Amino acid sequence: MDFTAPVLNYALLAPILIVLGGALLGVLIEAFAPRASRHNSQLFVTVASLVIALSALLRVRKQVSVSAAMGSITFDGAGVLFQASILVIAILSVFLIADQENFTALPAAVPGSDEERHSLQTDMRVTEVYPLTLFAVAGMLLFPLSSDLITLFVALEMLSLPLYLMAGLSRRRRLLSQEAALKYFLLGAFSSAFFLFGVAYLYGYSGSITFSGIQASIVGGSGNDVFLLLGIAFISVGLLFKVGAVPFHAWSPDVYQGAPTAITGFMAAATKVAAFGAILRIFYVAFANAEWQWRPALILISIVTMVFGSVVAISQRDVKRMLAYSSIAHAGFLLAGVIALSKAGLEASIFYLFAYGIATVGAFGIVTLVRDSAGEVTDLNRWSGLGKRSPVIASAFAFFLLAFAGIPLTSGFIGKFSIFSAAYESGSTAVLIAGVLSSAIAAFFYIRVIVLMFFKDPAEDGTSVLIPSGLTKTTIAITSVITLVLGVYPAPLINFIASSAFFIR
Amino acid sequence: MNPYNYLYVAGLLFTIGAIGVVIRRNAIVVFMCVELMLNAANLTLVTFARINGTLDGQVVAFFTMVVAACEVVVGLAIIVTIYRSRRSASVDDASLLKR
Amino acid sequence: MLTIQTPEAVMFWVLAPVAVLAALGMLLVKKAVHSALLLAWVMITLAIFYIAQDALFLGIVQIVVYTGAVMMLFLFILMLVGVDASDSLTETIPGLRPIAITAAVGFGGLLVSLIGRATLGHGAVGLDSANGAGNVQALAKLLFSTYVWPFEVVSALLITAALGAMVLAHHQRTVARPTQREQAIARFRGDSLGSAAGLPNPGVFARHNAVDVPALLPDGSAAPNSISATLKARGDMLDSAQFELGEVDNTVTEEK
Amino acid sequence: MVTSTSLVYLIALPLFGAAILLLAGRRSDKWGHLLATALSAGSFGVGLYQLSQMLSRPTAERAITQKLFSWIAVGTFKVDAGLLLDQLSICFVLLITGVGTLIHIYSISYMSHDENRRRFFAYLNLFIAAMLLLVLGNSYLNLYVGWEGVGLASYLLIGFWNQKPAYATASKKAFVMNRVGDMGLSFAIMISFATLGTVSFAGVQAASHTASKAALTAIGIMLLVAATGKSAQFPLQAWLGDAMAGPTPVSALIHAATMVTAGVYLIVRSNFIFDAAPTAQLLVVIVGAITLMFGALVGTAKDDIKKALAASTMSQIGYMILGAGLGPAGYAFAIMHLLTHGFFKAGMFLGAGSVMHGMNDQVDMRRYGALRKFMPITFATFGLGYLAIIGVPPFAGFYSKDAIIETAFNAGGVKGILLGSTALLGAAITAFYMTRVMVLTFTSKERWEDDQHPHESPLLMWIPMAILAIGSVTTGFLFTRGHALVHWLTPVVGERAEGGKVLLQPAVVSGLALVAVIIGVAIAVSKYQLGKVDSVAPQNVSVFTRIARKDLMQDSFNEAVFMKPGQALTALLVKGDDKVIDGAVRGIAATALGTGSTLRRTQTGFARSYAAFILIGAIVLIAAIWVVTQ
Repeated sequence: MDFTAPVLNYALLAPILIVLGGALLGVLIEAFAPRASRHNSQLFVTVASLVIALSALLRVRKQVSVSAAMGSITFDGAGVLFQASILVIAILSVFLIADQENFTALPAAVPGSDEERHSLQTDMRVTEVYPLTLFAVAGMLLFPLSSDLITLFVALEMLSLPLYLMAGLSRRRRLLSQEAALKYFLLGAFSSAFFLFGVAYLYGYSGSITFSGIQASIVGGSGNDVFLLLGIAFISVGLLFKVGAVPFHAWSPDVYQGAPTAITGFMAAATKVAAFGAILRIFYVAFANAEWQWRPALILISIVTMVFGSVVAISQRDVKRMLAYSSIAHAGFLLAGVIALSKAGLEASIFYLFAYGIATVGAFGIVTLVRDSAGEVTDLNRWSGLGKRSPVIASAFAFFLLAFAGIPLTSGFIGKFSIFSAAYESGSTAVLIAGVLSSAIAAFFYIRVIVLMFFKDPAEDGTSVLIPSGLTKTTIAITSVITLVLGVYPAPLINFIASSAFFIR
Repeated sequence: MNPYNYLYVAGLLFTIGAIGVVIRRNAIVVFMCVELMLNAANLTLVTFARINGTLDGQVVAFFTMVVAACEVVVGLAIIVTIYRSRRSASVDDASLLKR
Repeated sequence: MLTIQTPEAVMFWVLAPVAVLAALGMLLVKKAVHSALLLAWVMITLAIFYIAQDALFLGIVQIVVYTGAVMMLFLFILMLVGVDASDSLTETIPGLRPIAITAAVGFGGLLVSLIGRATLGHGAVGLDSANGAGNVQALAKLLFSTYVWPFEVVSALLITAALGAMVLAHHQRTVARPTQREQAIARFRGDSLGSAAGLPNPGVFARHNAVDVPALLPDGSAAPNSISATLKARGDMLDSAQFELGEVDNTVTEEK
Repeated sequence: MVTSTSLVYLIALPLFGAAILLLAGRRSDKWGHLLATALSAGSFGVGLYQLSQMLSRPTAERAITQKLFSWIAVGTFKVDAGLLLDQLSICFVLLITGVGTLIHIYSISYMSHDENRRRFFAYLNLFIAAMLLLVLGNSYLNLYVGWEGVGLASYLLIGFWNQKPAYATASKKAFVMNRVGDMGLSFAIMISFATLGTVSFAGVQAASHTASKAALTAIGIMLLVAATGKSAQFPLQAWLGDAMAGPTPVSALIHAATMVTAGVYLIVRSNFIFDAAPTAQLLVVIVGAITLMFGALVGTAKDDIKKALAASTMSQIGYMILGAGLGPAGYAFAIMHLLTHGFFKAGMFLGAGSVMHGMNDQVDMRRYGALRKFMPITFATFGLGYLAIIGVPPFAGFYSKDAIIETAFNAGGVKGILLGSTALLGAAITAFYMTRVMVLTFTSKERWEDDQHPHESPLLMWIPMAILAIGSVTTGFLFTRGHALVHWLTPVVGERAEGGKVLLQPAVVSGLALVAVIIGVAIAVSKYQLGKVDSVAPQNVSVFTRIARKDLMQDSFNEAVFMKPGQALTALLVKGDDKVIDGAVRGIAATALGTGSTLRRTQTGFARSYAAFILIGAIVLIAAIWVVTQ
């Protein structure tokens, strides 16, 4: 029996491997380093590995390969853009995660027990979140590059498992946090079972599990398309669950609310990039030729998602839940880019993902700062008058909200404009109309929060804004600047995206 | 006999697993139902491997088992944590987050 | 071209209904542990199906890993949570059960009818040629060449799982366990020398030698430590004052 | 086209001011208002310089552009952030910066007791910058940025005195209605991009010759929706009255002179679209005609001086929209009326502010009276504005409004007669309600309480009023000398068609208009100057009894013939305004909120029902894909 040794192109795999290496180093630090020094060394290792991975990625950004890992991943321009976005978002999120106030001191301690009290008093911290974050980042980096279904599945689990865990590590309201973890986990496992079932049918349809094999079968298939449609439907359930599209969205408000805010920001921003990266690749590469089959269903889901997210967000009273519904609406907007199925759609989606991700990290970064004596204050009523007490923080938050609403001179406007134009160009007038309508509805609740912060009298219950730590401040400042720059002068980024946004088969 | 019969069985098992997730309240049983769904997917994969005459399906099934094992570890850890906090493993009791 | 032999057909028609019934039973039994056992049975059936379908390796792995390890983990957790606990099967969320059953019937019906309509461009091929060099060898070849990247990445997943379990379950000590020396010091430098000679046994120096009556210390006071914690927790502790001698002060001092 | 590098300073100066004032915070409390005023004046200076440069160039080279940077480049779609200054935008630039600077000066004194005066000036500067961007953008997308920017600044300013919940509600209402208009604009931009492949003015103009009529009509209608939102036109007019909650200088600047006229600018700027899409153009005319009547009738019923002026603004913008809808014949007159209106209405609002200043912020005209004696300067400036708005020759409004009425009459056929008569009737009603305002405030008897001490406003407040009053007197005359403004704008809006059939000669129209004005004034004078006004005890001086009786008779006559139906109609319209439109806005908001709350209930918190969603979603997905596969 002949066996040829596999060849891996380590230069192209370097970003993923470096992040994984950082994670392993983190595990070793957990095992061997003295407790007092763990936090700083973990933070250093995490940021360093992310930065090195980013530079490794930029070094090979011009390369293109389908055989970087024996056909399991495809390294191309769009992949580089997804990976770069994820790494940038991850670095900014790690700065938020570094704030100790986010995480419980001892996850194993029962809430309210003496053990928990002791652990809080002795200033313990769960430094394991750093390697977990890195594992999740590695999974996210792999997800949009995967070009066979096994790798896609493994990457999906790899980015999900750490997030399930981290969702349960909140410092305050731990019961809610643990509940969020349970819900996220159970529903995530449920949806990944659907995903796997879809993998099985796609394999049955084409006899291959690579995207190119599936595409070849769609082009030259001789049987009927029943297994294909089952495969597409079930795989879509798994993927749409991750991005929070209606009706697979129900987990996201609960999990966004329950999870530690820094993790929520990371999850909301980076997972969206990774999952939409994978969705774009699989629909643009594997399923492109079956377009007329899946497109109507996806248009339906896109419209329902954007309208549902925008309408329900209006009646939310909790800022994290409101941002969750806003992220649902944004998932609907982003699906418009998938539906477009054109280069313009791909470019617009990538821009939108980056812009949205950055603004999301910034917005959640601000949520971590608004506190009272019992921890973060997420009740919107208690945010009233924030603009009077902390004008800078409130203005930054208002600015992010304007970006979400797609007001000109913010990144959100450019993103919305280009993505809806792409959808319209490809003939989806309904998506355009629904998109503009629901962004008009959405603007209503974003502005409502702004009015609340600036035009209402401060609530008199001691809600205050924490003086941000240096790292949080850095994140908020960088995200605000990027959001502004992308709104005022996005041309360089758009050109860069245009020059390298392509999928190879 | 037609090998498609295995697909029907897998489909039924998957459906049963899915309904189990919806109607059972014990988190552990819910999770077992998810495992049943994964097993149904595996049976489909193995059957298709035989129908298509390639082994890729079996490789996927193998990976699924590994991944499922990881998932079980994480999932049961989360369930035990919840149980220790609430003295209950019912998914309905964990419903403070809503609206 | 694949032809299925009669023995396999017989095996299928015997085991498949049983597997489906077992799966249904899993939904309907009250006790979680019974569900687990039924699931284990389904898994074993599937293992047999795998072997029958030329997936020898997977069949064995299914038994060893799935039935052997994963299901045991489930049972272990069930033991931890309380093996006797049985679920009530009455639905508490209004309207969910009819919706769930309708959805399930619709889902199953749709699935089965679609599978019935599906055609592939080719008949069932069979794995005789693919398994020519042996199932394990052929799988290994795929696993270590074509799919080596996901194979390597899965290791990260395993580490994640291990780390995750550690995070959620590992109790780091928040206060250092007192050493013997510290315990000894605490005993002798404490408020009283009452326990300097070690914990008193029940009944010593008492007019009553039942285990639920605290011993009296040399100074005549009651020694709550002499009572088993269980009895104390149950409240089955008598006040030794009712047996007091009179001239010595023997009021019970509650220890925290 | 000539390129320039200095256009950006027009916008940069006020934007810089806003940034400084907001970022420096309380540190700039002492000098912030001065800086803001200086920068606004500086921008006006740049505008004057540009005008002089423009005049020195031959007609064909008067329009200049400046490319700031390449803003969006998605595939073949390129939008530069670029500025365009042509004969049309320079009019706006000078109006915005000129009136804006005067209002800055006025506000220094008017807002001097407000502890947040610096913030107010920052918003004012922000508004000026956004408004300049709106009129200077060289594409619909750039215009949209300014459009949203003025919206934002306007909400900030309406809600500036946000202590009262009603004010916050007002800014919210303004927001919702404007949002509808904004959607129109964004639809127009996207349709234009999708069908014409460009969104720059020059590109759309070039493409409009070849594009399908349907697409142009769609774009035109969407632009009209945008204009109705921003310019408070029927049916999106309701927010303007409530927007009066803001400080009075804001009302003068934003809700009289500049922002609300953006809709007129948009339509005139898009003349090439409307000329090619007659259906859309007809809709413009209808909207204009309805609004001018509507606003005028509402104006007769308001006792709040600012709300009466707001209704009047609505009506006057109706005239402009009507003019703009009449095609090349009317564009220049619409702009002319816009400019003259900018002067006299801003002046009157400042006058109203001055009155409120002297009357302890009393806004009810029934509590005024005889203020002429106490506020001679305010009376004079307000009076000049009044003469201008009702169209007494030779004041500005006479020229500009008559031109529109005349063009309307000459639009041809039944349409022309209908439009002309509407405009004429509107002029009569305008004369009536403006006289009412004038009489109730200045000339009738005192009706205020004893603790009021009316007094004239300080120098810094009356100087801007005086300057605006001079403008109200002279501008109309200046613009019409040798058809100056018409010729000036011709390169932008196209040549007037000459030699059409003329229904009525200009002199006849002027005559009719004057008669209409005199009737309106007479009714108002008889009813309010000579008659009784509520909240005043009737003085039974015998000498006047006969006259009073006669008035009574006239009143009865008026009531029977004119006032009763008029009042009924007015009541209906006002009610419609409050209940229907308001109700619609509230209804939309409530529906959205209600739907949101209902859908929110699906979020039960039970993981199992979420799983049921996923299961049902999977079924729907399979079914949806299967249905199309069949």
